[in-house]
Amino acid sequence: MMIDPLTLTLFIPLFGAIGAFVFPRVASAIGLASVLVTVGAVAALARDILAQSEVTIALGGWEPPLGISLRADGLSVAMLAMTGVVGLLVSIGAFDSLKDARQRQYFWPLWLLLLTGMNGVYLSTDIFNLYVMIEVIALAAVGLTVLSGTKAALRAGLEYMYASILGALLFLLGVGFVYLQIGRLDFAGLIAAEPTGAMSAALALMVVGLLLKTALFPLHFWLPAAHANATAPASALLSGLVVKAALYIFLRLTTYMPLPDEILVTLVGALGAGAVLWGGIQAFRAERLKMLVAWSTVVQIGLIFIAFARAGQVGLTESWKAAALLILAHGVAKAAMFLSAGRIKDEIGHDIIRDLDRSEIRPTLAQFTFALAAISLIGLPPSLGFIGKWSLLEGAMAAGYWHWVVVTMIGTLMSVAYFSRVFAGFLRFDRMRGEIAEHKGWALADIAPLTLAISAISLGLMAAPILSFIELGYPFGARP
Amino acid sequence: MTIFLGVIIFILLASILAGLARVLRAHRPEDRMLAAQLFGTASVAILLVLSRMMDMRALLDVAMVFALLAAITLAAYVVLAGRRLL
Amino acid sequence: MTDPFLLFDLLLAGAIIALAASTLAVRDLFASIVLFIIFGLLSALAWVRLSAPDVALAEAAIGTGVTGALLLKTLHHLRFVTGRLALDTATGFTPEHPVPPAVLWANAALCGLITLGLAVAFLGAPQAGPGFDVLVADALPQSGVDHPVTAVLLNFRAYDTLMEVVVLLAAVIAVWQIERGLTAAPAPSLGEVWQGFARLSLPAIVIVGTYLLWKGAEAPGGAFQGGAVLAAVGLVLLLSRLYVPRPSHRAAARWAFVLGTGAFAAVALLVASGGRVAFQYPIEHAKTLILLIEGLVTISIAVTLAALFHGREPVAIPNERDRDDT
Amino acid sequence: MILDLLAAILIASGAFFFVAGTVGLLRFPDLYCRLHALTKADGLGLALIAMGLSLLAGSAAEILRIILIWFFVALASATCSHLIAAHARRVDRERTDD
Amino acid sequence: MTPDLIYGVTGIAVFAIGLVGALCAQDRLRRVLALKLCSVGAGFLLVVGAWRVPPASPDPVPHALVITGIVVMVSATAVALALIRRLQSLEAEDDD
Repeated sequence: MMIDPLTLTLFIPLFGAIGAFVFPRVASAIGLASVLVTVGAVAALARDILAQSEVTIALGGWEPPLGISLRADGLSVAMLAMTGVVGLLVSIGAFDSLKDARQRQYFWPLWLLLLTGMNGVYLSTDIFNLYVMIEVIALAAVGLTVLSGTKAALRAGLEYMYASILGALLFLLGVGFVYLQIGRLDFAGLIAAEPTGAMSAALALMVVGLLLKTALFPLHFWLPAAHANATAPASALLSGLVVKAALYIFLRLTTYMPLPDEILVTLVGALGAGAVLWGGIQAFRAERLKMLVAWSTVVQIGLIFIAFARAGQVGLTESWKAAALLILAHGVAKAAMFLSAGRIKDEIGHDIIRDLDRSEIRPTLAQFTFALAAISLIGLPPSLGFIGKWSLLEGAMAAGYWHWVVVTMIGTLMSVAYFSRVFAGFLRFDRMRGEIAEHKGWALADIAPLTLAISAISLGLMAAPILSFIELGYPFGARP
Repeated sequence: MTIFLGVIIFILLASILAGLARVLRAHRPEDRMLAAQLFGTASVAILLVLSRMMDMRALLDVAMVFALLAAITLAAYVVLAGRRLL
Repeated sequence: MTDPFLLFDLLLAGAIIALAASTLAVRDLFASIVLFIIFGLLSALAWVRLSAPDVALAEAAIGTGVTGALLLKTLHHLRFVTGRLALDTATGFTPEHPVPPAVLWANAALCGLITLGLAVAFLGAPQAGPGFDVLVADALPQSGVDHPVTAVLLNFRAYDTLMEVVVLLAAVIAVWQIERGLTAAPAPSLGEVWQGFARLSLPAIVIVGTYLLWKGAEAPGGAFQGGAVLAAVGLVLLLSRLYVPRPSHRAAARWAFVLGTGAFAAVALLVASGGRVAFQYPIEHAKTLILLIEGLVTISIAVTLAALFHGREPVAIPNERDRDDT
Repeated sequence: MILDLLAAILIASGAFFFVAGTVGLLRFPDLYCRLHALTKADGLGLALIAMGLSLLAGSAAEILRIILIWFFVALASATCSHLIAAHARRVDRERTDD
Repeated sequence: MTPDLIYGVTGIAVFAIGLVGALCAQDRLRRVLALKLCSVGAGFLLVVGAWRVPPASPDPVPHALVITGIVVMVSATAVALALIRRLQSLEAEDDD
């Protein structure tokens, strides 16, 4: 009897983590194999979803609200697939680029536990279970942040730890209020709940906790240092994937428990706008390449929240889809960008933006990859980022929300400005007198980001099928 | 009887708190460890009485764990503080 | 007739709030930790009053006992192991960027407002409102155990519990990774009285831990409380240097860490391969399976908590590779 | 009835000893005196309360557990007070050496 | 004045005190303590929600949730404390 792919999606990375931890010598092989098999399980799950549009399993045979059930629909499988594929490519990069034996030994179990946690989030239908999952993610992510062991990384990791514990505890208190009011914790209970004082308190606590975890301005203080100081594969995972888990929970929760007031929706959008502007300024001022990339994550999160704000009103499915597309696009492109930034740093030996053009070594392939990823992040056609931004703008213009259009356009211009600083460093050769070499040597670690960047661009051409896939199982609101 | 026991646990708790206030104003760290000592005994007494009042035998296990913990925390302190101040 | 508990409850609640506030307000970090430990034990008493002996046991053993030992150890490290007594860490005061009082008060006022809102929301929520009572009572006969909390932990919401053990595993991996190459301080001998006590108490602790585990099927207790009490054995052994972790023990330690998680997940999957869904134990074997899982999880929890207290991975000789690649 | 009365007297006197221990803690001048007062009085107080509750207990198993708990607390408290005193003395000696 | 009211308000107060500490505390260790206070406060709310007027027995599910929360929190605390110890060692090395 075959075990269903839904269950396997959770258990394979878990067993992989156990194996990689117990057998440190073959950790890389076990790790890579488990990620590969996980992607296979997700593919099988995607096939099931195409056939029956949603899959639900009541674990232990206990139906909610007593038990916990797992549910997969189009959106969650899209997130799973993004996580799996990005994770696989980052893993291939890490397989090659993690030289230190100790780093390698700990990278794999932590990353596989992280994958378990994220897959768990995308399949969960129970808010307490979500709390446990975000804690799994938090601990594994902090472990990955400090993998390099430098003082800057440890400091950033500690700040990250404080922020994520506090975020999780706010969420937990929210769970407590939900229990007080309705006496159950599953999504179905949330949908049926009447909006009362306790439910508003619960929603407020959970939302603030999640905003802290996704680092929406002004709660972003921990993110740039944490993402910029981790080793390249860890940064790619943290920025590309981990932040998305909290975003996804936010998306689900606010679908099931709509924000009670239009003003709050606007407030979320205003915070997003703040993130776009402030993050843009900081990215423009950043001295180090990885810091710039990390600030660009703050900007992109702000953009996604602007899409949320547009979607706050009931029935605006288009904006939800814009947000989901932006999440997917950012996951793929940002992972590519961090990996290529890591390659550039490895080849040149530093990542000071001002001195990029003084280097004798020009890692052209990594630079090309970086540029491709930037195209998607800026939102130029035909990338997936463009489609996401375009549907955001289209929705905003149709509804006459010109202020969101203006903010989005300013953000786009700013991103052109700060990425141009990097391109200038790539393309200027006049400040070097000596020979300029292309790179120190090819590496498998170049292939992974390139594949990611190319898919970030080319997925834009497949936007229509992706959009219709995301809608399977009616993730955005009640079924018709 | 229940009222009487209620008064007793109130007195026990009050005596813990009074002792605690005194101990924390002290200057020596060793004095602070008296707090653990005080607490270890009195809280076990409270739990014993509560198990009678609330008619929950399981509280005896809680009392047992409290008694164990007081000893171990204290040992941890003495070992860890045992190194000479630099 | 007045409620015999009322005065006690009010005094306890007041004490808990006062201890929480003074934990953060006291200048000396050591006092702050002692206050925190007492705060935790008083909270456990409060939970006893709310008829939650399981939670009180877990809080006393894990939330306060193990955590308290961890905090004391960290303070000890901050003060002494780094080779100098930094006055700021000793008193717990970091003068680098003192927060302006205005910010402090603004924060406190904000939090006060939030509290007020939450309190209003809490008072507005239904008292003793709806819950899982009936559902659990109905399903209990099919769960394989008689104690409802154990049934929830290991059957109805076993998935949560598995993930909780995964969190513990992630923590120990992260701690080993973070603390590589750190050295420990030599500990003093505690003298004969202590040795006698240890000789008497170690078996007693083992018995109490096992008893809690075994009793979990029908009464308060279970894997987590039992594991925490057994971890206390590890703490005593480590503290009195009766056991010193060596590099050669690493493989065994790794196996011990993953034993509980691995067995739990394996059982969940094995039952799933028999045409059921994951965690759906066949009713006739439910009790056996739950006890098996609980036993193995207890071992893992005990070893993991002790390892979290010990901290660093036992590494052979700290050489250049173990140091930071800055 | 007489059993209840006896138990009440035992428990009340136990509580009295706890209060006495605390008074000692508040009034005595130095650490060693305070330690002495606290350990002695509280130990006795717990013993009296345990005895009183044993009289009220329903079963032999319960009495056994109460006795075990008392025994363990007594053991732990003796060890702990020894450790505190020994530690304090070491600190004192080092302080006078300096 | 039933215990659930008394302790429910206590829990919220404890959470708030922890929140102030987590936002304002300067000392690394004390911020961990503040977060621990928050977790106990959240635990109070769940245990209070489970309470039923005796002799009815309380709802076991929140009890299980709080136990899970306690174990999760001790893991997080251990990691945070390990980070603090490591950082302190690195900083001490640099100062020498």
